Amino acid sequence: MDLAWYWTALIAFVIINFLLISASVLVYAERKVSGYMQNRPGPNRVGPFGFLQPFADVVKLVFKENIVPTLANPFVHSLAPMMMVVIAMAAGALIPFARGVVIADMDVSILVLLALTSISVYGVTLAGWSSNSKYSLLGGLRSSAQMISYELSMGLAVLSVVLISSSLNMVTIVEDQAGGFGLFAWNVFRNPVGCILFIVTAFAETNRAPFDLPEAEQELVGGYHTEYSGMKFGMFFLAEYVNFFVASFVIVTLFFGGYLLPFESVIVAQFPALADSYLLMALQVLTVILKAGFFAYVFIWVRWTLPRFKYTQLMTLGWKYLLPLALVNALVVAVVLAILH
Amino acid sequence: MLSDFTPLFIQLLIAIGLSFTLLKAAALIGPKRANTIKLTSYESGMDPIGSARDRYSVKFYLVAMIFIVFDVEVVFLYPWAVTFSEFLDAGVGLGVLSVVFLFVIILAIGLLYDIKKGGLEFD
Amino acid sequence: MEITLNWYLTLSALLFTMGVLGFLFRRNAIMMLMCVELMLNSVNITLVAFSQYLGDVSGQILVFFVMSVAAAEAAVGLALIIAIFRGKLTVDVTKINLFKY
Amino acid sequence: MDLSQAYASMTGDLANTMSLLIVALAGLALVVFDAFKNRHAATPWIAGLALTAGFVFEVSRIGSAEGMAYYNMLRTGGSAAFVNALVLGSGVLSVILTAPYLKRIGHNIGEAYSMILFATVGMLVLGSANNLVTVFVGLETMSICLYILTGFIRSGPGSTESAFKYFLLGAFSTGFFLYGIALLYGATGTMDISAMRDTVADGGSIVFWAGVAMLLVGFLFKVSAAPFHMWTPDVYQGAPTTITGFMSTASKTAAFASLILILNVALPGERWSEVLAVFAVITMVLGNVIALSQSNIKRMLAYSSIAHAGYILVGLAAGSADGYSGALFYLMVYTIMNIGAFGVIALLEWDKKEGSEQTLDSLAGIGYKKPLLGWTMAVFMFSLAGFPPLGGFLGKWAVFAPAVEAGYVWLAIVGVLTSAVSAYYYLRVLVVFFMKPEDAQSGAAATNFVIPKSSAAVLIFCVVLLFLLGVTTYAIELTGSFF
Amino acid sequence: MLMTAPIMFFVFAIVALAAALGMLLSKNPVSSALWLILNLFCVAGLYLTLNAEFIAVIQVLVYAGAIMVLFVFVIMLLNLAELPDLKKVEWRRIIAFTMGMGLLSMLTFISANALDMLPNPPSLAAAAENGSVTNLGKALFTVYAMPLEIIGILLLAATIGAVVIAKRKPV
Repeated sequence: MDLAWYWTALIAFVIINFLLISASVLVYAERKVSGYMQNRPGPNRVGPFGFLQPFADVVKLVFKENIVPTLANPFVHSLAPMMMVVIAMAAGALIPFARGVVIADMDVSILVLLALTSISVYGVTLAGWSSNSKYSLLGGLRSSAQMISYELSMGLAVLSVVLISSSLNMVTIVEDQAGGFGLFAWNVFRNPVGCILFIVTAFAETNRAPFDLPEAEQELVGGYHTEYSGMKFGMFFLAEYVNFFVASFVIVTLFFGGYLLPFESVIVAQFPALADSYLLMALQVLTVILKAGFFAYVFIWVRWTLPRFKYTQLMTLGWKYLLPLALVNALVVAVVLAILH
Repeated sequence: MLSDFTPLFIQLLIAIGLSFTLLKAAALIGPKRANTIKLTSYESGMDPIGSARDRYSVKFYLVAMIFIVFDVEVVFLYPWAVTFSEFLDAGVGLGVLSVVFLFVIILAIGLLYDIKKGGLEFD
Repeated sequence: MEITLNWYLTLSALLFTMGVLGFLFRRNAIMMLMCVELMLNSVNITLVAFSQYLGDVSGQILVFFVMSVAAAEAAVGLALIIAIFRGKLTVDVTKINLFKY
Repeated sequence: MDLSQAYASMTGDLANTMSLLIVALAGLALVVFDAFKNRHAATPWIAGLALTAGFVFEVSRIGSAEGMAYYNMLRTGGSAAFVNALVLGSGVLSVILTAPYLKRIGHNIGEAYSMILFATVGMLVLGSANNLVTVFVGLETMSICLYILTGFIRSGPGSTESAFKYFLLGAFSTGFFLYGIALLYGATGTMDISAMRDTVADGGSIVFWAGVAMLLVGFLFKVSAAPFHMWTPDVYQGAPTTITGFMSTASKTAAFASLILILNVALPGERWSEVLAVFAVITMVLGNVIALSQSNIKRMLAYSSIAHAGYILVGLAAGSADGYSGALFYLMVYTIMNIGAFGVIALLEWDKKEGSEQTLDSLAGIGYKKPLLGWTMAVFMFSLAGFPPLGGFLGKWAVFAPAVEAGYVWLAIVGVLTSAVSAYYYLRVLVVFFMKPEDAQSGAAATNFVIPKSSAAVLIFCVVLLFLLGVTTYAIELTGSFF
Repeated sequence: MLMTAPIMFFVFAIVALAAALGMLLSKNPVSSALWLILNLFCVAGLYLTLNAEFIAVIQVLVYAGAIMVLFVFVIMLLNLAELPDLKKVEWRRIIAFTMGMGLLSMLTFISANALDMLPNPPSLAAAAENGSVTNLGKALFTVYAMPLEIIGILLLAATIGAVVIAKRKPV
């Protein structure tokens, strides 16, 4: 929407704070859910049902000492976590929360999102390089090698979505899924392989769940953030949680109808006054947050069930199976579109 | 156009501001008791051997190199994806499909070559 | 005050010359490659500026091809650097200039 | 632009540019074949057959009228077919010479042949390009394949360094070349070479001439003309010898053909003759003088190929239709001479460093030991020097005569003088081959290798062609008919 | 709106020049790589002020996001802090300097004053339309289809060459 710049600044500030709070909620949710999965209650001492636990962690981190190892490059050492957090937050500007409610609405918004993910590789590489220790450098190289391998398949999955909606603008992609009672025209039904591909690559891009080998404890002593401590270490975690929350928003926007209420056309037919009222907008914001919340739960659920990949399996899956599959899927979608036409 | 991108720049500025204040706050509040033992890089208890930045295997270079080539290919396909429906309306869908098929096959041969000739072995 | 085509051309001329000077003065192999990337980048600015002022799309198509050529050059150039300096770092480096005039 | 007619002329264009299609598809097939069957014996055969098929197709197209393909991107028929035939012919001869050579030096890798095919695709596109975008794409494909070919076979430490030096200077000249294209595009508003002349204001603006100057820098680097020739000796010495033959002939042909097209069609005025004349003189003098002082035979031939670029520039400096057709004829003769000369040297390498450290004296008395090599080398050296019965003489005449007609008599005189100088170092090779007594411990005595039949056939074929070109005037009329 | 085009142009132009200078003068290869990445971002911003937004995003995606990753990888791989320089002869630098200065004056002279030949700058809508993805897509896959296939072959050749050269054992 084209508001004056100070209104956009205000909404941007609101969105960033929303992402910060949701990150801490997710930290809490993850520890609670993983606790119940392992038949233990999870944090419940700090505040009602342990709800203030994440805020206690943040305060603890602020008071921790910020150690920069010798011979490390101090500027780059603090630049890396900042870069990771900034990129994770910036992606929040592209997601449409309701019809007409999006901070940055550009004709090429899905490409800007891919560009941001391709920049986040630097955060990891520089973190590894700047802390001047063999383990963190190797961990940094390994996780960035993993991220760039899966970025290709993500690009091709997005390509198949763009083929169907023939536009790079995320709002148009969501509107394109509005047909068939707002449910059956979702891209997940029209392009299932693309959806699975995108979800798997989203896991790999955010270094989550089965793909988090580079910072696995027993593998590489904590990978690229071995030498980080205090708030910088906290920022890596903040970036990771914001990343996978934004990733679940993008999954929802591309494949699960974004802010479209499931039977929107039927509901509007019933209550014509609802057509473009603020109530509908509020409902749409609610649906997109609920859908994204469900996928955030899937992220957490998968982390505590699936075992971790070995590095060889991880790269072989990325190059020898996902990439050819993504290529074939894009071409098959094109051929099907040509036939249907 | 440029006007569409300004909200993104504003969000970036706010995000930079926020992360900068977080870091500055932690740096100011946190204690400063550095001593040489604490500052050596962590080697699970033993003192570090050799410089950290000696050479690692060529695998990482090969992965990054193959990544660029395929990134460029995917970038070439985006304009096709956007205008594909217009090509279909104009009735020349088959023509553009043949152009794209040839382009994708050329680079699929590149991928096949990399897989067979050890560019992507991670033993 | 209006930004005319001259501004873009002057800027890209400056960046191009910086690339050329960097290439001639820096004797570090990777730095020379980066200067070449900078030169190609500055030419891209001229191409896009002309393409937009002429209202013709072929300038931007050439920018596409220049980017893929820059990617191919970076891949081959760095492969050569790795082939040289992997072999050389174990061997005495002063033999780098094998052929005199 | 209505999309419905987008691919109407595609099938017609594919038919017209069949050779490009054959070579490209053969290259792709070779990559797949080599990925599964590493270093299979059939790889050179497939490459050779594809190039021959392309050559036959292009020869059949030489007579047909000039046409355009792919939205005026490529020219077909007439002079473009002649240039393509030259490139493909040089490719065929080089593949036949490379096959036994690679086996002998033990680096028989299959990718070399697919790389030669891809380099040929780049040269075919560059040679017949009619649009600045296609010129750039063709030039870059050719250059990158040649950087890889030089850096591929690492017998000595030299070849990777020379490949890297070639790569750096090549990338640097691409920057200038591209800046020239950008300025030309801005000045004339179009990328189409044939449409450029009428959109240029009378005499063209400063931007136009600056663009042409930058373009010239890129072309002169590619054809290794004087001020930009620093890379040539090291690269020709470091690369595998038969690949050097291919590189020095086919890439020069494609680059000169594109330069001729731009000078002939795009540029309005005659102002470029003086500039080209100056470059021609520097190249001829520098190439020949330094060649005198060379001890390594490969390095000497590298400087001689720089000098020959100067002779061709003389034809371009004439600026007339005869000048351009003379240059094309000279390119044909030069291709045959150079491939032959490098072919002979490829067989005489026993220093296990692809001839990079092989001095001239180590070849003493080889003429008697291997009469076939001795006599074929004699023919090549005489033709390179420009003696009458052989093609070299007619080539030099076809290039100097238009220069005299265009009023550059002094240029022709310099040309003849430098050819006389060149005769000295060419004949010195023959003196070493025949007159010098063999010193027992040096290389000549130690050789007991047998000359592979295919290489012998190629050398004899080149010798026969040189005699034919020297005697008959059919080829000159053919190139004359293009402009 | 606050961010009008001239202000954005000057911001991007000055930061681009400063980044290029930073790249040339920095000692450590990684810091010069970072300066170059900053320069690439500013050039992408310049494309935005020219309303070619697709090219701007592609520049960030391909140049800053892929090519520079390879540069940073190689710098880290080869531990190039003390990379041995390719020796250059002293007198060459004097020639290089004069040549560079000559080139600089020529180019700036050309672009600064000779450009009255092109009419007025493009209207905002026209430029955006000319640089739009649909316009590029249609031209790229019909008129420039042949160069696209040749670029495919170029990329294939580059992959094969790079794999073979990088994997050969040091000799």
